[in-house]
Amino acid sequence: MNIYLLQIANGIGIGMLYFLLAVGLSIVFGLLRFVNFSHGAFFLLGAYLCFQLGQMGLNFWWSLLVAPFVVALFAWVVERFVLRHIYALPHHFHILFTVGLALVLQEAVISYWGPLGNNVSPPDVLQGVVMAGGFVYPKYRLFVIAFTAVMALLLWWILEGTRLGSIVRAGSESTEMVSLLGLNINRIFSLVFALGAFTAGLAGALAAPIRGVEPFMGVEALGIAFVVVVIGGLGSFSGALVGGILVGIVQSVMSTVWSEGAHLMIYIAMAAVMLLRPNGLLGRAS
Amino acid sequence: MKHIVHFRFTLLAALVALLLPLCVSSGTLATEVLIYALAALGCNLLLGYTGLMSFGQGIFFGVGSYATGLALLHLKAPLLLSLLIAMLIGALVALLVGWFSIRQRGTYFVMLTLAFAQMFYFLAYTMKDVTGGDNGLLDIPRPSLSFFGQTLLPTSTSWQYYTFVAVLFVLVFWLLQRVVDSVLGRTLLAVRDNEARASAVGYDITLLKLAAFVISGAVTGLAGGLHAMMTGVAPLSNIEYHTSESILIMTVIGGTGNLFASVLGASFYVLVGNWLSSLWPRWLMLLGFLLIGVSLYMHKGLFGLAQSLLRKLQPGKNQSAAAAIKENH
Amino acid sequence: MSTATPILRALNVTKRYGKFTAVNGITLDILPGTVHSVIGPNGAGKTTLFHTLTGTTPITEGSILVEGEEVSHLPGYKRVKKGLARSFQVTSLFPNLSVRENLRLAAQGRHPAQALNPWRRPELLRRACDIAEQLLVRLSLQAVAERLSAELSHGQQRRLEVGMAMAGEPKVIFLDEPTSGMGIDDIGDMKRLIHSLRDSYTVVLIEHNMDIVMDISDQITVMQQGQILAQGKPAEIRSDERVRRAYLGSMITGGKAANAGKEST
Amino acid sequence: MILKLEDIHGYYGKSHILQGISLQVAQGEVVTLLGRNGAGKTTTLKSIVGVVAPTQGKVLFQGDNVAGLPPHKIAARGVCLVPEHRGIFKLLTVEENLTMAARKESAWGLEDVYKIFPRLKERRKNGGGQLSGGEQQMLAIARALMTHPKVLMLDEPVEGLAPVIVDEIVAQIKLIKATGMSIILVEQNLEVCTQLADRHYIVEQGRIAYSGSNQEFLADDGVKDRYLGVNLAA
Amino acid sequence: QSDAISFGCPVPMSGPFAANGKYADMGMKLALQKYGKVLGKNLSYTTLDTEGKPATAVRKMQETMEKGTRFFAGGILSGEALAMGKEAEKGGSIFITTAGADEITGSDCNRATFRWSVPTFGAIEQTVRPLLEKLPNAKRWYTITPQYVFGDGLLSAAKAIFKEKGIEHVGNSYHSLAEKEFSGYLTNAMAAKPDVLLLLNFGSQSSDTLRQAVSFGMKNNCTILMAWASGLEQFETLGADICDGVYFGAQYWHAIDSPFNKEFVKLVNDNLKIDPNYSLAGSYICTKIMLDAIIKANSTDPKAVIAAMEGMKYEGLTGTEEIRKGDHQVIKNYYLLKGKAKSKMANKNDYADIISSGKSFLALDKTLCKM
Ligand SMILES: Nc1ncnc2c1ncn2[C@@H]1O[C@H](COP(=O)(O)OP(=O)(O)OP(=O)(O)O)[C@@H](O)[C@H]1O
Ligand SMILES: Nc1ncnc2c1ncn2[C@@H]1O[C@H](COP(=O)(O)OP(=O)(O)OP(=O)(O)O)[C@@H](O)[C@H]1O
Ligand SMILES: [Mg+2]
Ligand SMILES: [Mg+2]
Repeated sequence: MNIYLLQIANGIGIGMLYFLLAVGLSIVFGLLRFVNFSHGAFFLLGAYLCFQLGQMGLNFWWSLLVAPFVVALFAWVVERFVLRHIYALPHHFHILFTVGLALVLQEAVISYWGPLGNNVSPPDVLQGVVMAGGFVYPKYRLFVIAFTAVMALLLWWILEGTRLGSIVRAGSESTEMVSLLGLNINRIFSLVFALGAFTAGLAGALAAPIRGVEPFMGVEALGIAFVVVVIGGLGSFSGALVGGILVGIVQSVMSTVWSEGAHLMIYIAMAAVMLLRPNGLLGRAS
Repeated sequence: MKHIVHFRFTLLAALVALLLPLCVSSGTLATEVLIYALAALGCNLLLGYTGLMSFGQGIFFGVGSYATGLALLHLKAPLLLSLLIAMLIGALVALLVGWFSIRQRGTYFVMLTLAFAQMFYFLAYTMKDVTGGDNGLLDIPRPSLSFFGQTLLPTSTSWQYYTFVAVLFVLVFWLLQRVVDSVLGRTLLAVRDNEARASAVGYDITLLKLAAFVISGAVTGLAGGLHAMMTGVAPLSNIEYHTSESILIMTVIGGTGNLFASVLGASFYVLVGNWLSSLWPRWLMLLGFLLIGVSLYMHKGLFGLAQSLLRKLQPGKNQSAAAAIKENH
Repeated sequence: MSTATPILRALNVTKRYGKFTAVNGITLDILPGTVHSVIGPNGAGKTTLFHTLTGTTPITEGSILVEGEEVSHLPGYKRVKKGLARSFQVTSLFPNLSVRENLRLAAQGRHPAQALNPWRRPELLRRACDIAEQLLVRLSLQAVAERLSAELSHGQQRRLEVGMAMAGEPKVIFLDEPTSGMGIDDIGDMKRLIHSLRDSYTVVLIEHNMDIVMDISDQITVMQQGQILAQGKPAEIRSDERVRRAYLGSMITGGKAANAGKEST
Repeated sequence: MILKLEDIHGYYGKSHILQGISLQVAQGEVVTLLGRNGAGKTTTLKSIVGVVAPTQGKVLFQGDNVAGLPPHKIAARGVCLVPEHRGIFKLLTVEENLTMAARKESAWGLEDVYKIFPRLKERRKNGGGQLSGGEQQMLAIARALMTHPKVLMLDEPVEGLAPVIVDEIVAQIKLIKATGMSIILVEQNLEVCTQLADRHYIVEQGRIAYSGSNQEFLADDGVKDRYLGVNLAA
Repeated sequence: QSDAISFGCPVPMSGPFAANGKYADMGMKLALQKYGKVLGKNLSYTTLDTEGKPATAVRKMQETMEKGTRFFAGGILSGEALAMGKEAEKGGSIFITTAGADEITGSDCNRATFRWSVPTFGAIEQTVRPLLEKLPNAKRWYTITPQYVFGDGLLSAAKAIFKEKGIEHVGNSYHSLAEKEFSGYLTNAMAAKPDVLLLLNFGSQSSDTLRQAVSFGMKNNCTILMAWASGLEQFETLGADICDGVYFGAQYWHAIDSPFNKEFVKLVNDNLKIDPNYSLAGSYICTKIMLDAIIKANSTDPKAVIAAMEGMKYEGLTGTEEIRKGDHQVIKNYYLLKGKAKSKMANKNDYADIISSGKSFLALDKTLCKM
């Protein structure tokens, strides 16, 4: 098979994970109007919890379920009791707060699990590779693609098809109007912040068998998530999907074309998108 | 007597430069404080005076250290000339980054500067013939301050170099204070407060923001150059995202909208960071808690805290001091 | 119609937001030394017309001439130099700067190149400072000159808003509902102030207060749905049946509402 | 009295906008607030629902003081404001705009509001951003009904609308009035007011400067002159 | 405490290389404890958190030198080690490191700087060559290389062997130091159908590459060699399953059969209840070298100590080691390990067997070092 086709296929695989990683950042921005710099730390936490639960003898599927919920719970508590009090402040305080939170989480992970990384092995059924013609692909990665696709549909349904989703989208336009309709927007804020953390935690748990766990994976994840949402459009669900897949493909194809520049290309792509379409590919004017 | 008002913050800055050697036993640590104070000044000019939150200050810092390093290594340039080159390159790069970034506002502006920071990092990494790549530029000499072969001020020991940096620092502080008190500085405040109105009364806000960017780039470039001379290296980590982040954090911790606040912020960040890192390997956690604390409880930064403390100490007299400080906003 | 040459001409000015046409082919002559009022129901496009004339938003079609010179392609800040200045319907000040500084900055905006001077202290630009001082007196804001403009009462802010437009020493001054939100006593002062502006500037005024409009206008343009419905002297407008129906009639006022009410009793 | 305001004061930052508003609305009554631009009508409505928290005074709703509660709690009790800008969510379809606000206990279901506003039913799948101004206003009122209001507050419901649409909306408000809903109406259009209202209040500089029944108000040209800037004498 | 001899341990304690710093710190501490007093003076040390940043490293080193410290062992990353070597010379100190950059004892060498770790040339010679002997049919090799001087050093050494042995180098993927996602490079590699996949990156990047290569099933159809592994830490992060059957090049392994290493492992076992890894061992031996040289010189004057170190021959962790005078490079063994299956591990750290070892160094005139 053509190497570029292989790379595109692989890029979609990477991109789906990027999507899951970025979508939470995007949703949170859409409603709360600030960039959550601790999103990467939630990813990190999800990965480590998945690892920890595995160590404690829980099987992978349970870990995959439990880890994100714990992360979401944590995020909910932070939002409910601390973060809420600084919404009214200028933008840089939100950044300061979430940067601080990210540092605390990362260092807490190091203190508890140590600075060395660890391996998380995929569940037995997903060990090994699938071969089709010249195409070799790890089963686990295929599972990740399928799983994130299902998650994407689920999230899409939550955001587009349910009353909660309507309220979230409404809140991203005007929080005041939502509360005028008798809905407690603060609860929605907490919920959305927790949902964002949930997706990040889930992405972390999913990524753990691919990447292993390592205390600095959060920082890297945050960088990628930024790029994805900026390319796709801040606050846009479909933007995160398109952005994620695009970044995955660029990265993958570039590793054949100009391998040492693969990382640089992502940022060049991001700057280009920002200059040509200031609100991202699918973003709406702020 | 009336003129002292114009100089009061410069005098305070000079006081810091004088007192630092008494509080800090290491010349290089003290020098680093002043160097980062310069970088924070540049950042504050954008954040506090123009309302632009730049996540790309590390670009100018890094570019400044490369420029100085290259000038000293390849051109064998004298001390001041190589710093001048750092400022020029810093300003030039700021012009470029600013030109593209200021079309965006708010979060998008932040993200765009962040993207540029990453791009310049990878650019520096990729252009290893110029920048030394991951190894950075090594063996950067530190010439003495000389004039036609006459050595005015040697810089070989760390305290000698501190003296040079301190003089430069006070000078730059004074110049910048002059700038923010000037027509330009005061007009920038208008841009920060209300762009639409500033435009409606006749100002070209693009040009004004660019001017702020260029000045900020020059000052930050200078800081980068001084840092390269101090350490003898211009490493890749100077242009990293982390440098941008640290500079921004110092500025916010100090408090925005007053230049002296940045001096406080940088001193605090560098000294406390240095102290914490010697206490506990997980000192970044403490730093994280510190940032959370600042965002929750210290909205005016250290400077605001100092102001309110002063006011409490001397309720009567400091009314005027507070008013004087306010006038500066 | 007067024979004097207009200081400002709008020819076929059109502004569209997407598919929606907010201002539709307005042609207007503003004569020097007059008060020219623009009235019309909410959403008629008055503010949008101001936006296009002063360059706050780019124009879609048409041309704008100031003393015969085409300015429609100039960005807003450059039109200040041509002698246009405006106040905003929604108060738009520099909230964290003092009142004096607000006015000084507005006055200095007439010479924006000076703003790039990173050395000179603004106090040395005597002209802008003088204008600011004079305006403080004229707007009776001396007492609050050192206060931040955000701390002013609403009426004071509205006055300052007008002052910001005056500070640029324009030829034509655009005032967008200067009395909106003012108390009854303030309104009287404002009316006198606007009236006095005619001596030194040409005034274009948007106002819903018919008391003021009818008293001080030399010329009135009535807009409806982006177009000009009628134009003329106050007396003509007042008696214009279409205007009564479109604006005066349905707006809070007069015959029709009263009659309708009477009919229903 | 379903709603009673006692000496309400309200600020935006430091500017003292409401300087002691007192008024009351009886069950099933339609009351208007009149006054010049900037008199404080909108602010009064906002202080009732808590968007602008009153610094002083009481807002008695069904006998309970709700002043100081967050807006969503007041709204949930049955005080619904349809703001000047209508607040239609552009990212949501017409039907989503309605269903997101729906409360189970509301007497108004989707079909009920479609009956009053048949145009909305035709456009149920349209995005909120694609509606004309009149349709947006209808949607805003319809959505308010879905929240099970006991007092409906309409801020300039016919502002900027073509006369025919105004007629349509007035007719629809009459239908709603006929169900026994208490309504506070802020409106510049006197004809609309006098057609709908039982009583009028005139707000001036943050105070109630006049109150009277519809008949009294209609008969009194002097009031209109004095407070509304209408120069009927001229 | 003016009579104490003070040491500095400049290593990353925070940031991505914090793990190395943590163990290096333990290594120096242990060495100083072991010696107790030298020349009748107490021994003290300070840990300097370099944060992995050269500028911070230099700054803290300057600060420590101002306080009188002259002996430094540390520097994990190439950049920080190079910068600190320069600073050590400027400040009249001694700096000994285990970092990878060849320039330390090559083009950027100086009198004050020593290096214990084997340069890239030796690492390739002692891994690629023995592997070729074991697998004479492995004719197609693919390389994955981080794009910077260190990676290039490994790559050119490998290419030289390929050329000599008539090996087909079927492809190379450069990647940046920030890369974490290697599936694209591995797709390239698989498309080239190599017999051997040679990983020339290090640290967490090499772990990621190996982990992902294994998940792509590459262990089944080719041999994987990681030329510059970081030893026990890396086995611990990867786990036995991934390492099984993979070849690793290593500077140090706790099962090395040398008298001094046995002694050392016992010391560590007793004191810290762990098996020593590379960071710990490296830091220990570097500190020990300086201490021995101080004793030999009977002086704490750095100049005298340097002179004592030059040409010093001693029983080290890898057997008899010697400090080459011309470039200050320690001449020592480099090891080729092969990971073994979990079922075959004798204890929890018995991840690999030593396949071969040996000393390969460029001749002095080829190192570009001019002192
Ligand atoms: N930025 C915009 N985008 C889209 N539509 C706009 C925009 N600004 C104004 N409009 C629309 O243009 C029309 C005219 O608005 P404009 O503000 O000019 O009215 P106005 O005559 O000043 O009314 P008022 O008396 O209420 O101030 C309105 O229907 C308004 O909704
Ligand atoms: N968000 C705000 N911040 C500061 N002042 C405000 C704000 N909103 C309104 N005001 C001021 O409060 C006063 C009362 O405004 P309000 O909106 O209640 O007037 P209104 O009677 O509804 O007028 P209109 O007929 O124009 O809608 C006005 O002077 C207005 O300028
Ligand atoms: Mg208007
Ligand atoms: Mg209103």
